[in-house]
Amino acid sequence: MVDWEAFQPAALTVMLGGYALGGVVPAILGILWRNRTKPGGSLTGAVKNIGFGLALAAALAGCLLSLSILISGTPLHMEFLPTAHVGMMGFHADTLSALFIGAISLLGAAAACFSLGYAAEFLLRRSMVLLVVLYNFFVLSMIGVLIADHALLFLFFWECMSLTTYFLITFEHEEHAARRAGFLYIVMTHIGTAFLLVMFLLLYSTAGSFAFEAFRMEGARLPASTQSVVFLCATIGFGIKAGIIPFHIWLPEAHPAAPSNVSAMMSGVMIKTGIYGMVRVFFDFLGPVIPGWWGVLILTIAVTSSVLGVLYALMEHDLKRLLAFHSIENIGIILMGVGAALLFASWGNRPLAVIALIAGLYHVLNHAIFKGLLFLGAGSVLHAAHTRNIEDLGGLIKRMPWTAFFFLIGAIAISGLPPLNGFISEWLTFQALLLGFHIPDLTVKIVIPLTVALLALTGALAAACFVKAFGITFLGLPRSGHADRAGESSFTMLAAMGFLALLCIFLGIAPGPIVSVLNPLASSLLEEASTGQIVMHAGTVLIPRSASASISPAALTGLLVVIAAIPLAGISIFVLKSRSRIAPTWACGLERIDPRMQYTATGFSKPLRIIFSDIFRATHEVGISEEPSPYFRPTITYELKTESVFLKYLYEPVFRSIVSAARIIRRIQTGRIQTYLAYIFVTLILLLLFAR
Amino acid sequence: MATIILLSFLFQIILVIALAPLVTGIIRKTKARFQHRRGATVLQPYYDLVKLMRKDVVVSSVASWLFHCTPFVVFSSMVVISLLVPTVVTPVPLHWVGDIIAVIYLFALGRFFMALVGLDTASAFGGLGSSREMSIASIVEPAMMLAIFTAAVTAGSTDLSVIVDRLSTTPASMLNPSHLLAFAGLFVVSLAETGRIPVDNPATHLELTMIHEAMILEYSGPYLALIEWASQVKLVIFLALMANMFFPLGMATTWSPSALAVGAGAFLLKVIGLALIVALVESTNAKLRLFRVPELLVVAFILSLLSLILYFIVGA
Amino acid sequence: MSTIILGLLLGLPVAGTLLCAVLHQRRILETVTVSVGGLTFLSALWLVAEVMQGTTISSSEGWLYADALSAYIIIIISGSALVVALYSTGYLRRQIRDGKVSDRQLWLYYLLLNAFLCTMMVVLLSNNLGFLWIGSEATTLATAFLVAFYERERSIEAAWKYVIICSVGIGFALFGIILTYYSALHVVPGSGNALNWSSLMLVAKDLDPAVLKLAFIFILVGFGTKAGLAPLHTWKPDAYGEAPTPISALMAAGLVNVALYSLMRFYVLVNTAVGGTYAPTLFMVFGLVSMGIALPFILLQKDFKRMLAYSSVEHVGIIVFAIGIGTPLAYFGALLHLLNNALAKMVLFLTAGNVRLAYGSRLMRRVTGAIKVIPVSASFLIVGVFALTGWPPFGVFISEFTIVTAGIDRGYVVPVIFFIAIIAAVFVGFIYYTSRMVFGEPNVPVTGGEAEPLALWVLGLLLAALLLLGVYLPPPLEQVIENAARVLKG
Amino acid sequence: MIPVHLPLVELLIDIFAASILVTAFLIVSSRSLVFYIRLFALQSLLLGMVALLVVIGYGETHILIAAILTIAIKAIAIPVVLTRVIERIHVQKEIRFRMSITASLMFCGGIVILADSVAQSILRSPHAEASAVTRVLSVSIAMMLIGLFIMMTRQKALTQIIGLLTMENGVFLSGLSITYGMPLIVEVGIFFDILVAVLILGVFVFRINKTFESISIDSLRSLRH
Repeated sequence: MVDWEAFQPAALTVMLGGYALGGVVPAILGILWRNRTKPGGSLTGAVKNIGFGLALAAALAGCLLSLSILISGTPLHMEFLPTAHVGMMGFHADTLSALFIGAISLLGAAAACFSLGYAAEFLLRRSMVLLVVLYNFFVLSMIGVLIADHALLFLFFWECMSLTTYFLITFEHEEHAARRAGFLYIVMTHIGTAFLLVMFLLLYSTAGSFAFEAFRMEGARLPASTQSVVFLCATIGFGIKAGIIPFHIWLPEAHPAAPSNVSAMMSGVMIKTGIYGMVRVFFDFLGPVIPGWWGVLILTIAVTSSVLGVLYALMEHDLKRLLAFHSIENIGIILMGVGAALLFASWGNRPLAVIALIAGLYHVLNHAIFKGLLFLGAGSVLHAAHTRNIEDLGGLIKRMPWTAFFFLIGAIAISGLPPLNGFISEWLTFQALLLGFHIPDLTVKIVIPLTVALLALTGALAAACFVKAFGITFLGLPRSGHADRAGESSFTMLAAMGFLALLCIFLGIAPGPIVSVLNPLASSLLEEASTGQIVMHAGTVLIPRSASASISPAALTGLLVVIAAIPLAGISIFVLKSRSRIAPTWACGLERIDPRMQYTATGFSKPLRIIFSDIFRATHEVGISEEPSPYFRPTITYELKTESVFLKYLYEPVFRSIVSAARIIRRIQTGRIQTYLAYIFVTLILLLLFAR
Repeated sequence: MATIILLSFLFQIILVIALAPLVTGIIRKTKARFQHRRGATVLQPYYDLVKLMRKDVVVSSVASWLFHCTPFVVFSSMVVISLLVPTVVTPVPLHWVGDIIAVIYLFALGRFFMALVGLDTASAFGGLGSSREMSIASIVEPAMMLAIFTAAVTAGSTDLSVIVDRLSTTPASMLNPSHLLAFAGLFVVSLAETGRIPVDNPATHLELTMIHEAMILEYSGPYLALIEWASQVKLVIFLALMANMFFPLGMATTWSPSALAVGAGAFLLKVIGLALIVALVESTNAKLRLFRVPELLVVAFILSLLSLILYFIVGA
Repeated sequence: MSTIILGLLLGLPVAGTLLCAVLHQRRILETVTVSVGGLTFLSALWLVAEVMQGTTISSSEGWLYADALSAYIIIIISGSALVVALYSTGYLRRQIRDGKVSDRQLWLYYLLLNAFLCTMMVVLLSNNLGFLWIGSEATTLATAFLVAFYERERSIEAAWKYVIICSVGIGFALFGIILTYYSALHVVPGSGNALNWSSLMLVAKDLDPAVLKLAFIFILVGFGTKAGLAPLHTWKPDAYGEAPTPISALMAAGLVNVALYSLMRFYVLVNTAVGGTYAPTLFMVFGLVSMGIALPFILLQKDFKRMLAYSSVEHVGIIVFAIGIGTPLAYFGALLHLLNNALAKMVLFLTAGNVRLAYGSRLMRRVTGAIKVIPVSASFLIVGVFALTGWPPFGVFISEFTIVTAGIDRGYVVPVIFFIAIIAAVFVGFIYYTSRMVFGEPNVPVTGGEAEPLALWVLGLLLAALLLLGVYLPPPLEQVIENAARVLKG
Repeated sequence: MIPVHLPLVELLIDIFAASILVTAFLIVSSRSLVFYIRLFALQSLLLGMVALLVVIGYGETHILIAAILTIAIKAIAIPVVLTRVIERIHVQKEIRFRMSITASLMFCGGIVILADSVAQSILRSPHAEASAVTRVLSVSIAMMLIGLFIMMTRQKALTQIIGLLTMENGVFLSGLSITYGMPLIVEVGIFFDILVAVLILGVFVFRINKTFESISIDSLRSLRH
């Protein structure tokens, strides 16, 4: 028997220490040897290796910590007293925290390893010290958010996380897009924090303490109206961070702007801290007795986010923006699980809620891994081809075969196709929703089938989008010189992606360990005594409640491979051996196929753009140059714009009205001293009249 | 037990795979008859496959390894699906491996690779096909899921064998209006999924209209054979799904030879019957413009939704 | 002993002023000012050590008086003065080099800087309300020429408004003091002591509530004008915007706290005498109004220093609101915020000074890409903005959190929500303009360079202090604030 | 201590106080800057007289110095300084009014009523003495507000100084009326402050005149928002 009591604090210390050192040591180096750590300086490489090396070590420790908590089920608890006036604070890592720590650490390990190679790009251009310091403190604050057991501590880490990411987003601040993204991000996240602060204060007003323990005890006893306000505040506050629609506007701007290793962490795990917060507040603090409309609201948000997220992704040709929109989509899918769990719990059907919650949490882990993988892949592409615009890419599968392979794994996983991990969590979500149809309520009966249908739509659209993303980026002929000259990434980068790809496969084929860990976790969150809502039997996921709906991804994979092998063997032995020949692609009778004859990403997404034209409101402009003669036109430009409904009809009007209100109020500062004196006069008179 | 499983395994594979070209042949023959042609023999698809198997494989110089592995992925996923769908016997021995959702997603897996290959060879037609295929698949999916949802909800499980079982024990519910509506929804969906008129024309190679064919334009020889065969299998699977999920009459519940014989007979009858209906629809309808297809699928979606609402009201 | 400390605190600035009055050499002026700042700060530390146990000290005749509250604020003031003195040396040298400042102006600057500190000390150390008033008015007079320092149209305009408005306000405050005196005359033994804190507080419960209520209205308007509570704040953006940057910093970090100190004193007195929610309600209303009125000016602003001035209005609002909440925790938060705000304001004003020297413009739209030109100052600027607007890991976050907690404790849910909303919105304005200034590429050729290392080190230390306050409150400091909060409790 | 006839003193105080108020009203009603200064000098003189009467009538000898200071500084020194300023800058009249004189006078009437109500509420205090000098309190509050009112409605820098000084006179009068003045040293300090303030403002008037070529503070409007 392992001594968890001794091991866990040690692992925690190593993890936190690793990140902290990874932040502090480069900072000290940077201050001591300012010149040698400048871009191009002799120490920059060392700074990079120290910083990301420590991050890697810390991430590995984090994996161990997470595993130990998840397996043993014993939470890690630590307390300390920072100052008298705020009282005792503590760290508390229960299985829920451990799950998220696990996601961070797995992806963190990969991202750190990836960065060792990837960050070399910045050696000559950018302050490596800054990157490393920010990166490590970013991850550290994420961990802090997950283990904080006190509202002040939580907000502290929460805001540190926002702060570090802000500087990471604006890391390449010469780009206007990065500055804009940073601004949008920091403003949105700050508004979110304001809601969170209100939420904690409301909880505090009843619990009388900011310790999460007190929230846990008293949260369920709040008056119903307060509970609902807390719920709404949490939904908005955490939702902004998670990137739910309509609070998503920052996300597609911010994630692409950051360096790719950071985008991977942001998209893969940072937005999950929003999910963590929601689960923590909804189930741990407020739950499990909750009003029915919560679940409906969350499901509505979930469906909107997932469908619109993927639709917007389809219109994107910037690889990283595209991935960012998919994050919105996947947050939607996660929230489908969470929302369904809320809905079922409100009807008192906790075992069912457990299934839904497991589905959501499983997808958290999955999304962290495949989205991380995809962002790292996008980073590799960017690194090699110096562009994120897929219209300029193509043919990379031959130039960077391993990257292409790993990206393909990620693409299959995110599209929810068997036998990879995305499929399992979507399958569980479907199961939970199907079972929930038996709840005798009209709203539920309408909401659930629609959710199911739209989840199916989401999955299909995601597949379409990744056919586009992978196909246009990696297949065919290179569409630009950059793409043509691209080369394979360095070993550390490939290793990182390979690790994540393996995880995608592992989590897809062997869901057993995860489910067996998630089931007690979800049961305890919902205060459901029994576990075993999802049973693992010989590699098969079984849901006993649903007349034994089951799936065995391992067997499925086995069958797929074996059955594919039969014709493969047959064809390669009997047919192909001598009679295969290479020929150019048919080019409609032209001499040679040209990259420009290929389908473009814009063209690829056109059918969907037309089908969903009400959502996209696309406008295009065709520019035909009249030079040198109207009969011979060397260049034709085609520019396509899709309109962001939320920006146009929600944010811009709000922004405009705030500005015009501010303009009106600003008139009080007239510049005329007589007016100012009149203010004093009037204030005095008013006080004398009313405040005597 | 192991032998039974192995036997049933082979039985199912052989039944579906071997039958698939025949069903396609029957549909072609029927369509020819409708067009007052004599048409090729119903066995023509078999001849085609054999012929293709013997041909050279011509590979584009642009193509990557994906080009080589896709036919196997597609074929293999179709065959695996055929193992999960009850055809003659219920429960299927491998029903625990995957349910109806797995089936739908396995279809998607095959389609995903196929669409990728469309882009692999840098051909303009490939991209066109992939784009259309994925677009239409996207809007098919919700309707299909809803139609299946009705069946699954009735049975309380997504396990195909369970669905079939439940329905065979209460045959009256087969004529339930919600059930019939769901069937209608699934029928429309099946036409779209299997690339039949009015959504796609399996016989055309005109770039304005083709969808499925455009993706596989660069394929030849045994690869093409595998892909063609896979799509024939896909058609049979859909017919089987429609037949057995909604009208599981005559299905064998044991592995006794007599039951199997009855089951196989019933299955053949149902599949061929449905194939004839498909042929009828194909012959009496024109292919829709691409952007009219969503309207058709919205109809399917509404049908499925109606069936659910009816299920809720009538409470089958 | 106590006379020595108090004497030092008052005498050092006086000596500094006198020395500056007679000496004209730049180096000597600098040395005198810096050493006066440093020595005053040391004496302030000594004072704090003396009143650590919650005791009070007063000079033998009873004219001078200090308790934990005044000691705490003296620390802030003298610290700010030291920082500003250190910063001013480099700042003015550059201004002289650029030909913006003449030798005579330099002399005037240091003279008035010392006088300014001196007047603030008078306010903080006097036991007598009358002297408190005299000191307050004198702060206005001492800074009048500093605001008008550059003798441009704008600065003269600002100075005129500053002096007139503050004098009017302080006039009303005098009437308030007279009313207080009036209410005390018959209660306090010995009419000579009737203006002394030490005696007033002893008999506070016997003072006539009706008169004190009226007195408080005048006091609030009077010192509220000095502190810059909306709508009495109108002079603030002008004065802060036009004064030389170090002076703006000292006004924002020092003068404001001096005015707040006077307000707090009377608040305690009135609260004890009147009781109930009279003074607290007024404070909360003024606090929220100040925060609210400052907001649109921060959202739409052209001049960074004016923006900081409005931020000062906002933060005065925060502090006054916190005091109005009226629980020990709120007092603690308010006092902690006093310190945090002072630190953050100094960082920002002084970095704004660096930016202005480098770009030669006060308009924010002229400044872009500062991080390329003056990397250290620009980093300080953006980090300072985060610190000021209440982001962890900086101290302002902790104090604001404490304040809202205290508000919720008292059940002021709606005001607290307003409070949070305004703070969040203020940040939007700040980060919008700051990020434009700091990031990107400079769009005009930038002539000036980075500030001298001394100034940067000082700024770095200030930021480090803010950071420290955000993660850890040193026990001695906590003790001092606790004691000061106890004074506020009455 | 010479024996005095208290009712006579009180009568005189009443008369002087009323005259002080009248001077304030006259300032409101007039246009000439020179006249303002003269009125202010008169007002300060009257104030000094009131202070002297307090000394005589109530034996508050410490006021004596304040009274002398009032007369010396406010009635003589400051008017002299301000007159010099006017001579130097050649400005004679307030031209544009923000409020017509009639309306201003009516408004000031309202101010007096308000001031009286405030004063009454102060004098309701249990230990208030009903002497004549406390009755003056309402005059003093009215003076403060009228002073501010003048500053609010006039546009010459010099007039603003006059308004400010009127306010200060009001405050001083209030001190006299209810507390027989502040302790001497405080009083001296206050005088010093006011003197310095006027000097500084005088310097600013010069500078404004030099920079803007006018002492109309309406030109001081570049700092907005």
